[in-house]
Amino acid sequence: MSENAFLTVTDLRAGYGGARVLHGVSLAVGQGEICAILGPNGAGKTTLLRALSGMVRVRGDVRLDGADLSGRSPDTIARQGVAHVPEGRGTFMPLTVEENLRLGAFVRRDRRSLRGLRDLRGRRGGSAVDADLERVHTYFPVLKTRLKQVAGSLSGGEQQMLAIGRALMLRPRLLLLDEPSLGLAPMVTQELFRIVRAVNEEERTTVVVVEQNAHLALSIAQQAHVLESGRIVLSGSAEQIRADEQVAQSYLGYRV
Amino acid sequence: MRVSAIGCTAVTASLLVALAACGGREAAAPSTAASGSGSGECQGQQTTGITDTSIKLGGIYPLSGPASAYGDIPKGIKAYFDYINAEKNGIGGRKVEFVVRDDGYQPPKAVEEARRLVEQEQVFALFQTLGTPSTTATWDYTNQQKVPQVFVATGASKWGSDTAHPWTIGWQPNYISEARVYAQYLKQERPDAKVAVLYQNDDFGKDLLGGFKKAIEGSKITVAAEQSYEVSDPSVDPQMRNLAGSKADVLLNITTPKFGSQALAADAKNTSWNPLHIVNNVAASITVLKPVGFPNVQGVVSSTYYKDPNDPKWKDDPEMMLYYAKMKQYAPDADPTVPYHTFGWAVASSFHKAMEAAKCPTREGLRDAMRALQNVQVDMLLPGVTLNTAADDGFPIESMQLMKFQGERWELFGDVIDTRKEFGPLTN
Amino acid sequence: MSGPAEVTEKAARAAAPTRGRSLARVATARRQWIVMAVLLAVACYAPFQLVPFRVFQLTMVLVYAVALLGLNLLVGHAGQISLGHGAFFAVGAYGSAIMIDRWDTPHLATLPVAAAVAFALGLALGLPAMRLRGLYLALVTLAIAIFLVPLLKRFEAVTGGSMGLTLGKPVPPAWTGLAEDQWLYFLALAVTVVAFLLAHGLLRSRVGRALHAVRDNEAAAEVMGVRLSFYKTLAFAWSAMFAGAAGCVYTWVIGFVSPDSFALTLSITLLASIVVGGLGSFSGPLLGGLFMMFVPSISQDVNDAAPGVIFGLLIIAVMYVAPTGLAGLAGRMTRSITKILRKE
Amino acid sequence: MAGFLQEIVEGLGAGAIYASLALALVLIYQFTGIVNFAQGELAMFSAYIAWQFMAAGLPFWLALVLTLAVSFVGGMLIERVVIRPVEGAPELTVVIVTVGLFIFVNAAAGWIWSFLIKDFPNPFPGGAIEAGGLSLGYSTLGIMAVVGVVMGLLYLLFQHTKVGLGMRAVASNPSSARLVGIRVGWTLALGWGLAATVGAVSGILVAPLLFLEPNMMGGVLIYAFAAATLGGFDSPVGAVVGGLVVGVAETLAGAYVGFIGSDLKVGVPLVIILFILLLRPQGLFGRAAVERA
Repeated sequence: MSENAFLTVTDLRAGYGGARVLHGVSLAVGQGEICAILGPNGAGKTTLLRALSGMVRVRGDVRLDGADLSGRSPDTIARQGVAHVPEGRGTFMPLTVEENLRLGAFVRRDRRSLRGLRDLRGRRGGSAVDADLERVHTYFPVLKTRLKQVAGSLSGGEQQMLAIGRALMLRPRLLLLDEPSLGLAPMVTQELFRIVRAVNEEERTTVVVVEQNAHLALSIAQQAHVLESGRIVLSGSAEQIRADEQVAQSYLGYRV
Repeated sequence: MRVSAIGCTAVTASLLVALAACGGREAAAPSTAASGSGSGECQGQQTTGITDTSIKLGGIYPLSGPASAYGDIPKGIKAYFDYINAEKNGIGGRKVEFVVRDDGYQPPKAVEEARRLVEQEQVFALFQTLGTPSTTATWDYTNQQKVPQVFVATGASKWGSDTAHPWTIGWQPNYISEARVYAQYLKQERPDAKVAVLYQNDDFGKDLLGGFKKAIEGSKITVAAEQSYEVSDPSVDPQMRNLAGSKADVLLNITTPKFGSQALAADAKNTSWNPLHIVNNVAASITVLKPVGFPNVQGVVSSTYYKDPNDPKWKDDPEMMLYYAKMKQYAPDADPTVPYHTFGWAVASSFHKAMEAAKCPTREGLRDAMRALQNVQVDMLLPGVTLNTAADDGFPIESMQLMKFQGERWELFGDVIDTRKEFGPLTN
Repeated sequence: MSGPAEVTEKAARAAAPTRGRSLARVATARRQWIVMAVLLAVACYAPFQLVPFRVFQLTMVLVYAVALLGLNLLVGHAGQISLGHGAFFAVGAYGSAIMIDRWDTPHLATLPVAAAVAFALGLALGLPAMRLRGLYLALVTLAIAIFLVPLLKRFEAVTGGSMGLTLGKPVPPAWTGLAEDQWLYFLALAVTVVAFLLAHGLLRSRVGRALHAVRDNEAAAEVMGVRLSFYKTLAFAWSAMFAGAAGCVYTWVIGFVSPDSFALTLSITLLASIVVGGLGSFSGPLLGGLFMMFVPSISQDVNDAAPGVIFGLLIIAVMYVAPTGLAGLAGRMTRSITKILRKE
Repeated sequence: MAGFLQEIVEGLGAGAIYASLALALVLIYQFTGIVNFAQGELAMFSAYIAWQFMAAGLPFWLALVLTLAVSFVGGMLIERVVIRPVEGAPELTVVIVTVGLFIFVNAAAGWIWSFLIKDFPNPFPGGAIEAGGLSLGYSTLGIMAVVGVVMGLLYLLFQHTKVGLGMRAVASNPSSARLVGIRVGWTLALGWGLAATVGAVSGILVAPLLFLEPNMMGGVLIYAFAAATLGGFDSPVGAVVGGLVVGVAETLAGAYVGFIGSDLKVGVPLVIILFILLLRPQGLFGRAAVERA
């Protein structure tokens, strides 16, 4: 863990209504790192991500590059460059693939003009957002062929790619991924993780990934935290966690 | 089902509160027991709600819901009573207190309010219930309780012709008589008229239409087409198109104000069909014609029995000047040009006269007086229109005068038609 | 919009300690019966203490409560929205009125027939209507409510057309020594008690459980083998039956029926009242009936120039204070009061 | 034959009126999943505001622009002040709040402006185009044109602007919309404002024909419901087509089917709704997956 981390979380508590889910979670992630959050079902992994993006009310301290994020609304946090790919992908089903992607850049201010007006004049290209569309296409070539298609008609793997692509459209400083492998074939999952790794390396995007498939997550992460019953029970580098066979058995439920 | 003890407790509690608030049944027993009685020849008669210095009346009107427009009537009544209370020492020294309740044009609500007024407010009489349904729902009760239900605001004929309800009486010319006036006019002007009828599908429309059909029996006048509409309809344009298809040469427009305007506008718009347009009294106000545009309603025929406050003809009429002055003074928020206010003023004046005519200041006295009115002059009625009733005649106003719209106002024409003399009494 | 928050909350509630629950339930059940008995005793005593006008008001509260009981069954327990409840109320009212008017049927004898007619009609309309969900069902029932008024006027020979029918009221038997208003009240009370017991029984049966399953999760209920359309149609018919019974008592009490008394306003007021009273709870219909009876008068006392302004505001205000209805509010208040009392 | 065609034309005229209100209904349903019972009354209130501006001496078009602006702000305020407190409550609670709003607005209009009808100027000339025995009123034509333009503007807004894209995102997936940084609360308020504006257009179109009074929109609302159901509650285009179909069907039934006549023609929307729903529950233009209620 680096001294002046990019993302610091201190004594984070969160829950729904009367039910407390997180009981004081602290962690730090350095700039450009990939951090994996592991743990059994119901440990609070998803809640942790939702707390980071402002979807649930929190107590405690969350700082991104020194800026206080705790208690902010999701849109404010998104404006700070935090992109959250929720569990279940959060696809805008009736909208087209392109519209889904452009929504990812909704809060960016560096776009030059309104997309629609350009479309009316029949011209396109030129703005930073369009450049980013191209960038997403290089990561996910399949999306390019489906731009005008309704997002609801995509396969599960394609929808996951769309969700990540949508997050990249924000040019995020912090990318939160919730169970990207859920319901996908192993081949597709591996491809996804490869791309996440590539994004992280090429764009120095900090990533926090929640994953059931610990093996896969640890293969791309630099550090990892194991969450159980709303508390961090183990932290360390990806190698350390992977090497600790006992940990692997008791918390991760698999043999290395 | 979740039987919630808590909820039950809440219900019980509210019931108990209601119980506690109301006092015992004996404390406020039905009106007859609690009422005092008159003296002298009025011995043994009911004096609930009346003292030597006061008289309490209750009225039920739709102040909410779709018929709220009529909620303006009690404003005119209140202004009249305020005026006579302040300047004329009330009715024979008795100051009038007028309690108005809202029934939203719903019969069950009208029953509730009638009972409230009679049993709780202990009014002397119900002075006006509005609408045929509300009045029908309450008149068994008022007659059972022997409470006068005076000058109800509906033109159904049963208030006058029914003999089982001596405590209830109407006021305005009944719809059937009005229909007879139009029929007679047509017999003279267009003896072989083909008539198209637009009517509101309720008691009012049916009564007028039925009366008209009966009145043209035996003449060469025929009803060529009839179309009804519901109060909930957005517009009567489709009905008007269907009527236009009949190519009738007379249109009888039996509507309430909004639909009256729509029908007049539709008639004006259709340049290929130009029937003689007769609009019934309910929708004959200047306020109905004005939105259609005066040039579009030239030559429209109607009939009336009271003075339209918008008609410049009455500008120097002393009754009209008094009305304007006192409305301004006692009901500054109400617009005196609204004919409902005028209606209220005239009916309040009628009550004034009827009460003055009562031999005994008792409910029985009022009951008898309201069926023994002889040529009683009332404020704001047309010259020549007076209140006349008898033991077998429960229709106070039975005279109307025809009028034709010319320029920017109604021009009365012909004589005041006393429908009773002219056509004989109504028989059911 | 039910977020995951709601789901988690439900889960948390479900996970609450279950020990001692059954014991507590027995105790609550006993307390409930005691409260009910007290309530009934008060209800029987009230007409001897109140002026006839108040007795009449309470009678109408009971009439509305029976109608709302039916609506509660449909909306609160089966999760289907009806904007046409007033139509079935009208069917019951007219059914009774026509029998009394044409064949001089004794008043009491019209009740089962009116209820049965409403039930049958509910079943017939429910068959197609219940293939629809939520909003669409609401719109179909809305159209039924609107259509009924001109329909009643059309069949003038039977219904008296737009003039309506005026009828005599039931005469109290001499042996009771009751006044007319008291007799009417006790008739309404009897119908109410029977209706509540019937509804109670219905909901505790297999059918009631099936309805709850339908409400909570239609898809899951179907998977579990609940014959969806059958139970939904049945719920619709029952709800119509209660409305019909209420309409019948209405005819006895008011002695006059006319088509415009059963306009759309009635249906909407009924729906608003049951939501205000509290959906899915036992006391909801009673509280809703009280609301329907008394709040318009209160509105008028506050502002007699425009009672609707106050009435509208009161509906909104109640929904703010008690989003789950007055029954829920009463429950919350009692709970917090007991909590405070226990702490001290 | 000409008579038949004429009835169709008249039906389209009536249908355009229903369509204009149905558009407003559909807008709110799209964003919030609730049916706004007060929509017609808000439209009526807007028409009164326009009337008030004109009574103060403003020319029609200026009054129109001001009214639309006031309605937009008013719609947003209603969402923020009246609807927001019950956000998250059961849907039916929200629907009942709109019923309360209905009663309130209706009574308030009567209180302020009385229940007597008001004279409302028609922005379109009075005559009619006569061609081949058919007569097409300028005002019918005008209404259809305005409804068409409103629909076109809505289409441009939704399909070709960032705000519109954001609104559609909120309609389809509110929590995901929140994650991409859209202010969902404000977008909902925007939806209400937009619906109120469209409703205001409807009210101003309707007022000269039906005559302005507080119960003006009550009858129209039912037909607008039918139109929206027919077209699919999530489709603005559907609402307009639905309105036209309902208008024509109702007019033809009233004119040609003897038994129905003018008194039972309110039954036509009922039959249409029933048939459409049984055959195609999502409406003509709706998507199957949108049954939210």
